[in-house]
Amino acid sequence: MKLFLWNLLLALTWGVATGEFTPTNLVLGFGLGYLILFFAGRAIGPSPYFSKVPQVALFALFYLWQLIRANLRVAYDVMTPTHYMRPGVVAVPLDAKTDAEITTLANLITLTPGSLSVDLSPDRRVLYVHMMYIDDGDVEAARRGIKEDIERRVLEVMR
Amino acid sequence: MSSLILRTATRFMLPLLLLFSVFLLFRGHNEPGGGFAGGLVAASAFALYALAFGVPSARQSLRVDPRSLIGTGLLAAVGSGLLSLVLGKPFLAHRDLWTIVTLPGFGTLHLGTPLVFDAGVYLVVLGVTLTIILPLAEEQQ
Amino acid sequence: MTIVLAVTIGCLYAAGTYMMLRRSLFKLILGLVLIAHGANLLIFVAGKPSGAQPPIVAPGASQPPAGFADPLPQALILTAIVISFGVLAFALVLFHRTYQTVGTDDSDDLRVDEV
Amino acid sequence: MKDLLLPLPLLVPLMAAAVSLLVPRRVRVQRLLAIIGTLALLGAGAALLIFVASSERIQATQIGAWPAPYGITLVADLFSATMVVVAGLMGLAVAVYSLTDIDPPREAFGYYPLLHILLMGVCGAFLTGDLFNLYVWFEVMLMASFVLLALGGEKAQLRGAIKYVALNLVASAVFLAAVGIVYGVAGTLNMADLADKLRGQSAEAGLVTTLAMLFLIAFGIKAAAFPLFFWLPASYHTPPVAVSAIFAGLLSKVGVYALIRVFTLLFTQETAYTHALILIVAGLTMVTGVLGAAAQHEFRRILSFHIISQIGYMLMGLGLFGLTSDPALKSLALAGSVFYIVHHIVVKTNLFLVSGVAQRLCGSFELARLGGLYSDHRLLAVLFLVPALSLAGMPPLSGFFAKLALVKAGLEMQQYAIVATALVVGLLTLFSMTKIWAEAFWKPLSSGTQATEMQPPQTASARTALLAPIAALALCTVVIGLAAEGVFGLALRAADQLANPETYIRAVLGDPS
Amino acid sequence: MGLIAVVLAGFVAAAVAPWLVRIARGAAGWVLAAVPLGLLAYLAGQLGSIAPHGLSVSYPWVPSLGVRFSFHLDGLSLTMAVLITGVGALVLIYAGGYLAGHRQLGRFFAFLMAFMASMLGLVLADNALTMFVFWELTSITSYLLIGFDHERPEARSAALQALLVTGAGGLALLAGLLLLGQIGQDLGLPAAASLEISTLRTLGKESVAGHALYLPALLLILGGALTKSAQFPFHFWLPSAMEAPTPVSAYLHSATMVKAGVYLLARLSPVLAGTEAWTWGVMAPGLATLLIGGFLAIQETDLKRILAYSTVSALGMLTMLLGLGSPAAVAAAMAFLLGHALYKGALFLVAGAIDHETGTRNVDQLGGLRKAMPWTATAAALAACSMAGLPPLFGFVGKEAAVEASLHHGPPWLATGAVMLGGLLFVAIAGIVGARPFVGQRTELPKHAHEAPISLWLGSMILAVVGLVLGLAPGSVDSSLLAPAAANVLGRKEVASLGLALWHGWNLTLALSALTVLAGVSVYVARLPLRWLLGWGKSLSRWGPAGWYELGLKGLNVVAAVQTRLLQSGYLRLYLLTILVTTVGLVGYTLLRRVELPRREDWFDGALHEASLVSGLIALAVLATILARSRMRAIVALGVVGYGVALLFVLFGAPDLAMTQFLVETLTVILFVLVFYYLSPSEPFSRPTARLRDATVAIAVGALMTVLVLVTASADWYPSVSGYYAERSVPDAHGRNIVNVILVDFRGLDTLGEITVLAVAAIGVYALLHLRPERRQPR
Amino acid sequence: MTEVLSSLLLVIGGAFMLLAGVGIVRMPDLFMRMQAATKAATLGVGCMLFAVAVHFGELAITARCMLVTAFVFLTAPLAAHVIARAAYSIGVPLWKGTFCDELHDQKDQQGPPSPEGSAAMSGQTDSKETAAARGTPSDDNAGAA
Amino acid sequence: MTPWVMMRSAMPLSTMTLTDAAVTLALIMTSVAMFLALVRLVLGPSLPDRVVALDLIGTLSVGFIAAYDIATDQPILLDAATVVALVAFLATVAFAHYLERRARDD
Ligand code: NA
Ligand code: NA
Repeated sequence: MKLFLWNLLLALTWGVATGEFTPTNLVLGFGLGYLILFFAGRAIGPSPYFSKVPQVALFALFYLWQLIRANLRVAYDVMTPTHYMRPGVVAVPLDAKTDAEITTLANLITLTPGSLSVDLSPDRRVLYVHMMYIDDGDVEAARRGIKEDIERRVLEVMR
Repeated sequence: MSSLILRTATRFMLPLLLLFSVFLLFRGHNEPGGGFAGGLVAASAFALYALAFGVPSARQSLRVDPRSLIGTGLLAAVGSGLLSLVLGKPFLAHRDLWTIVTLPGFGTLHLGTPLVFDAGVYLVVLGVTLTIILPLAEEQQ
Repeated sequence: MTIVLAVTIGCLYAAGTYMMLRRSLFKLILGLVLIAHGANLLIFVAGKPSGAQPPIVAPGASQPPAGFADPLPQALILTAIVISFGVLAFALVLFHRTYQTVGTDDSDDLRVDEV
Repeated sequence: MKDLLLPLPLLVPLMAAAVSLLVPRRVRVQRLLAIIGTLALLGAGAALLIFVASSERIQATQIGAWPAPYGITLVADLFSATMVVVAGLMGLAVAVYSLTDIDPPREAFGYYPLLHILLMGVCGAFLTGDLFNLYVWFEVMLMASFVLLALGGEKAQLRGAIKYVALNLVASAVFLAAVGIVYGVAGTLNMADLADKLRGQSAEAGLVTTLAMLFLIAFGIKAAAFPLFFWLPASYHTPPVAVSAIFAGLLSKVGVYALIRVFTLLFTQETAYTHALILIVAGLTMVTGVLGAAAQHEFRRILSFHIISQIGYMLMGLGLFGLTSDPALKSLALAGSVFYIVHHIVVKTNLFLVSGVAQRLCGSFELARLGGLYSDHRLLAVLFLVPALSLAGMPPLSGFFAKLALVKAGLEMQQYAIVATALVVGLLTLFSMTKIWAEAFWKPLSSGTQATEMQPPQTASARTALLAPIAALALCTVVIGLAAEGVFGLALRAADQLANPETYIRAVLGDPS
Repeated sequence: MGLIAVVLAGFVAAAVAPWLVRIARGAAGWVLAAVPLGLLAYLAGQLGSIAPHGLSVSYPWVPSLGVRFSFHLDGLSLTMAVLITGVGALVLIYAGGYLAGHRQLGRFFAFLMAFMASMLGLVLADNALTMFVFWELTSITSYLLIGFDHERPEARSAALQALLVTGAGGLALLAGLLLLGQIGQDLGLPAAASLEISTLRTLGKESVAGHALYLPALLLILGGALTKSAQFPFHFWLPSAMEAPTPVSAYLHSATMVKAGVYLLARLSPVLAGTEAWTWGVMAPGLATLLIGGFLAIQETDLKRILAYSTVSALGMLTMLLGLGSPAAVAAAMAFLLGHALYKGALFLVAGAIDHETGTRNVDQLGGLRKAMPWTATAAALAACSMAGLPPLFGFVGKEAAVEASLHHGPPWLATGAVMLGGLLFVAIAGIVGARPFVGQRTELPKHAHEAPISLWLGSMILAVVGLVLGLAPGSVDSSLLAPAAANVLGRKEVASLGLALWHGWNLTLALSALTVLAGVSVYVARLPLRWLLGWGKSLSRWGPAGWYELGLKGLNVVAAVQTRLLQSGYLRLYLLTILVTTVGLVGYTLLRRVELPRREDWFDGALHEASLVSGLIALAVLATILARSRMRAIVALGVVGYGVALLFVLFGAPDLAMTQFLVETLTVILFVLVFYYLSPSEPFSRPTARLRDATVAIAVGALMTVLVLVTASADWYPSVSGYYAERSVPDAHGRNIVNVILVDFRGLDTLGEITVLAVAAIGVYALLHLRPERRQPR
Repeated sequence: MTEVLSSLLLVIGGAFMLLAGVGIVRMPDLFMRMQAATKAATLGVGCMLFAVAVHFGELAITARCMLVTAFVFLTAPLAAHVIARAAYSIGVPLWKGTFCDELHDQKDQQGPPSPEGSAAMSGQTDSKETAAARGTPSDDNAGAA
Repeated sequence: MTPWVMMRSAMPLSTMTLTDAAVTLALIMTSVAMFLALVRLVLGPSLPDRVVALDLIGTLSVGFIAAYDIATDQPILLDAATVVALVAFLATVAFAHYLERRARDD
């Protein structure tokens, strides 16, 4: 089942790539995807596949907003002579469990300016994030910010 | 590298890159791409896998010895040219070895020996790059 | 315009030459790479590049739009790039093995057999 | 017919190599393929030569059926067809020799496919009628030679290979740049088309000559001409003998071939400058090479330096060609070069093969540690003496007639300096050969020699595999000498074709009508 | 046809000789002697038929080069051929005994037979180049025979010396012969015939002498002749060649091969002689050799070396006579040639027999052997008398003729004096060699002397007796053999008797002859004080030609070593530097010599392109690469260079190229990183001066390439072939991406070659990484 | 309208690019340089690709732009993460103003080999000490000289 | 639309379209960013700094190509950008791999 979903995704990607969403092209993409999955089969571990389209859309909008907002903040900092940063490496305990969840979360964290996933604890329970703006030195607030703003929403979408 | 994040992403990237590589191969005759670019992308995919998971896993996921890809690719490339030689034309004369297949709902497909040739190139490039990179990475690990 | 490209090519050749003349084998290889870039660009410029129109025929058309770039130098360079990639890979590993076996990065230490 | 015969010398080794690559662990199959492949290559070459010689014209095939100058043309004139035959012969001889000489690990790691691909590159360079394609074949040949040189990974091999690789890559870079510029100014890569177009550029002869210099450098390095030869003595004594032998026979000669090709076909605008320069280079190459050999005391190094020296003779014919307007003398000079190349390939390959047997019997290549071969190995002594004396130009062996043609042409053109050089260098060559003879053959084996270093062939078949190719090549040397008219007549006809580019141009581009 | 059989028979015999030795063992010499004897018989049968034109055969060999397999038998060649076969037969028999039981006897006979055949070929050949072929073959066989005792270093170096000296002369000869052919062509001979000696002789001497190439040709040919015949200053190789077994010395180095030079002069004198240059060029070295050889001979104590120097001296006599060139001189030369071959061959064989039986060749140790070795002694006595020029032996006839000739030609006091001086030295030498070992008291010897077996004395005896017989009846060889030979030398159609006779009556010649003998005897008597007196000469000879040879050889080695150390220094960077400097020099010079640099508007149109930005990026990245102080830094910077180049490709409409360049660059970086993982840090190696030098060269290279690009960009002679691709790509090749269509179709062969390169690179990398010496089992 | 939108996006994208460039030069330590550079550039690329999509207004090209954007958004954080992780592991120093380093503290507690030169300091609040503790000033020769 | 930056900037403002101006500005800004990245690449001080600079130049290239696409109306050039976007990060991964090995081995 999982593989089937994967295969479908690959077919769609093929469609996007070729820019032709004709049925034949999608079937071709599906076939190619099948072949590739056959050859790469062992590489792909367990991987959930969700189609929560509305959730995803909402999250995307939220994320975009985060992205722009954070970027502007950094921009201001970069362009102005004084550094306003209060950086630090913060340990964020994770609720995310699966590989996909953790990875998605980490990447999304990284993608927003001002935060950067540096490492994951060996037991996969803590994500260490480098943050540029720990306002007022409140580490806990920063930690909470990540958990509330991003992790919760990500898990909502993914679970 | 032991980063779970990289590994998980790599699991996703591998098929994506491979698909993209095949895409490059097939459209190469009409749009930018082709056997070289395709083969290099495919090789990059496995190189990434080898960096993330180690060479043995990469070899496992490849399933075939990259060296045999080289031989196969060479034979495919030569073979595509031999056909015309057998038909009494000069070597590598692709120009009359085309069929235009019309598929309902898709349009027309131009199929010819150059595709076989380019696929041979793809295989050789893939095989070669991996034959080079995997042992080197192995040496480091 | 040509002068800019010509000087760039000259830079690549000069830097490549200088690196090749170092005793360090690593720098020698670096020099070869730079010179390969220089040679590729030289072919490119010798083909008199003009515009940005790629030599690709639009679907349905039978010839590329006017002002298309000369495809032949591109094909030649593509071949040359791939060849130099193969050569470079081999040279790198050869260097690697030499370093492991002879234990040096200094080309002056390779004299032993000749003198 | 020509559409089949011309690509065959490329396809045969390529197929043999590809199939060998598919069975990496089945060394016996690879061995069999090595013999069959090289034999087939020889056959293909012979068929091509017969075809070209009997058809009385230059043959060309348009690969891909695209008309010249748009596609790639393979061209076989008598010169290139002859070279293909010789390459096939050397391939066969070395393949047989390799059965004993190459150790199982090297065999298992791709020795035979590499040999095939080397031959393919060599034949491609001989047959192609396209300048960039020539670059590609050079690279094929070069890459195969890189790997063959380093295969085995011994210290000396690696040291030699580094120098070999670095210096040859410089040549490739120069070549590539030159090709790019040629395309930039003439808009074509087809050599016949180029010949046609460059001839019409008398106003731009200066630039054409500048290009000629780039090619002179690029091919001069490949040909190991003075002062560009360093890669050769730095490396040829390091790989297994079979590899040295095929290198010695073929590689630098491809450079000479390319020089002859472009300096007869493309760059004949300012021969008083270009070919005079070639003649000077020829003389200096002869002298430095032979002096280099005189300074050596190792079998293969002596032979390596002699390659350089002999390259000078081959270039001498080319230089002389450009300095006369008499068509008969032009042909004589070029025929001298062609004949010299054929002779040299056979002889030099053979000498290297002999050096390998000597090393097996005495455990060393050092003259000081060799000895006693004359007393105990009569056949080997004869088999050394024939090519050695031939190399020194002793009559009635092949080398004598090669030198005779060049000396004759030089004298008739009143180029006395180069003739004197050629003759004196001949004497010094004799000196070197007798040095080897006296040390390795006449001198008794020194008592300190370790028996453990010797690796005499153990079985009769192993011995045959070593000696049969040597004997066959020695026989060739004798036959080429005694029946020199056959080969020299061929060389003269080949030279006529070279000296008249019009026939080449017409064969490729078709008649102007 | 018969002539060709004569030449080839020896080679066939040479090929079977080793097997014959295995079968016939001790009798092999006798059996093999049948070959030259048979040939002798054949030749004797031709005695009558050679006059006036001789016999000729001619087949094409390498006609394109003017080489014909053509032979000509006339008086001169017949004389030589008779000597070669006759002496050859005797020497073969002798060698069978002398080297009985030697394990390399088979090879010896093979070489000897091959030599004989070559020598026959030399004297019979009519085509100059064919003659040269055999000329060189005699040098090679001589080399192999001198070095027969190959385990001794002296033998090896003597063989080399002989080969190098005669080989050098041979090369000069080749050039000379070719020039002669050219003269012939210039004088109207057809190209095919211009190298046939018989044809060349039909040219008028005057026209040849008037040709601009006459002098060079003459000098070059002399170079060949004088070295081969051991004329001063090339004489030194001959005494050294005495390292050869005695049969070889007797045959090659006295009777036949050393006469090849004289033969050549004789053969070509109808073409070349008669000029001042000839007279002095031939006579002067002959005269010097005659005297120097004689003086050196009486200083020696080794029998063979004495004989060798006396041979040198005799060859000088022959050369001098040919240089004089008068009919009388030529006649004397012919007589002397034959006489010398007979007595000197005999004396050598005697010397060998003595050595064989007593174990020494030192004349000071020898004495009183006449009883122990009567046959040998008899032969020696006869031969010595002949050498001393005593009647009634043939040597006397020869000497008389020589004295006679010297009186009537040239500056009389010089030639006559030389002949007399030479003659008296011959007498003394004859005494030392032919008489001294046999007379007087028996001495203590390394071996107890017995008479040698018949094979060892038969040869000398026959030669000596023939000398006696011919001395008694000189007319028998005069008309049949020597007169035709002399006619050939003089280039005359009609054969006139030489007038050889034992008795010419009481005349000046006889008086002078007698005087010579008397003086010679006194020299013999006073030989020991003389040897002592002349001792300084020996120390002087170190500075003589032999010393020059040694010095030359040493000099060659030094020059070679220095040159090689300079050029092939082992430093890769110097190799690269040399190549790059050559490139810049050659290409730059040629460029500036003739090419007009493009005008400014051709390369700068006033506008700037996006490419300028990218170019700047590349240039800076390049700078960062070369200035990087660590490897990883350089690799990163190199990556930027690659990306920059790819961007340039994008800017000029090359997406395929850019794509591939990006990919390759990325993979290259990965490769670099993987490979340089292990590398430990290294210090900068070069000194500042070296860096400055290299930077200069590098800037020159860069400047050259820049100028080349500018020149190229402004030169646009013809439209590119690419128009065709644009036109045909879609309709014929079914592809819209023209670059890809070129790669897989229009120029698919390039791509095939290219993937082959890649495949090979992969094999190479794989093998380098997996196949390591330490992991390999010994084979 | 299309022209205005695409131009606007282009300029915004370019501005973000420039921001990335300034950021990578101006920021005081590696981690903040990455923060400034990678993300701004990613967003900038997104904007510019959006501009391309708007400019051409064709489905195929829009799809292509989406694809490229997706690729960039997929790979950029990965690259940032791996290099940050590696940099941290070789002890690239944090800025002296760095407020806390909980990863370092955690490593100290667990006791795996800490980067060389790091004293067993756990000054959670003293940023100067954190920087000092983490740090050998590491040129890239933390790998190769 | 002409690709010449300077030609465009030399154009009278009246003939310059909005897109021209935007493209010129974007290209210049991206180029400046590249130079700045190069500055970081040269300055370091640590290898990761340089690698990040390389990575940034890769990303900037994608933007550069996108802007150039608009400037020249050549969407096809975007294909090159696709490849950069997809594989350029591999170089960074390789360096990271190297650094981690190094850290572990030391
Ligand atoms: Na972030
Ligand atoms: Na920031």
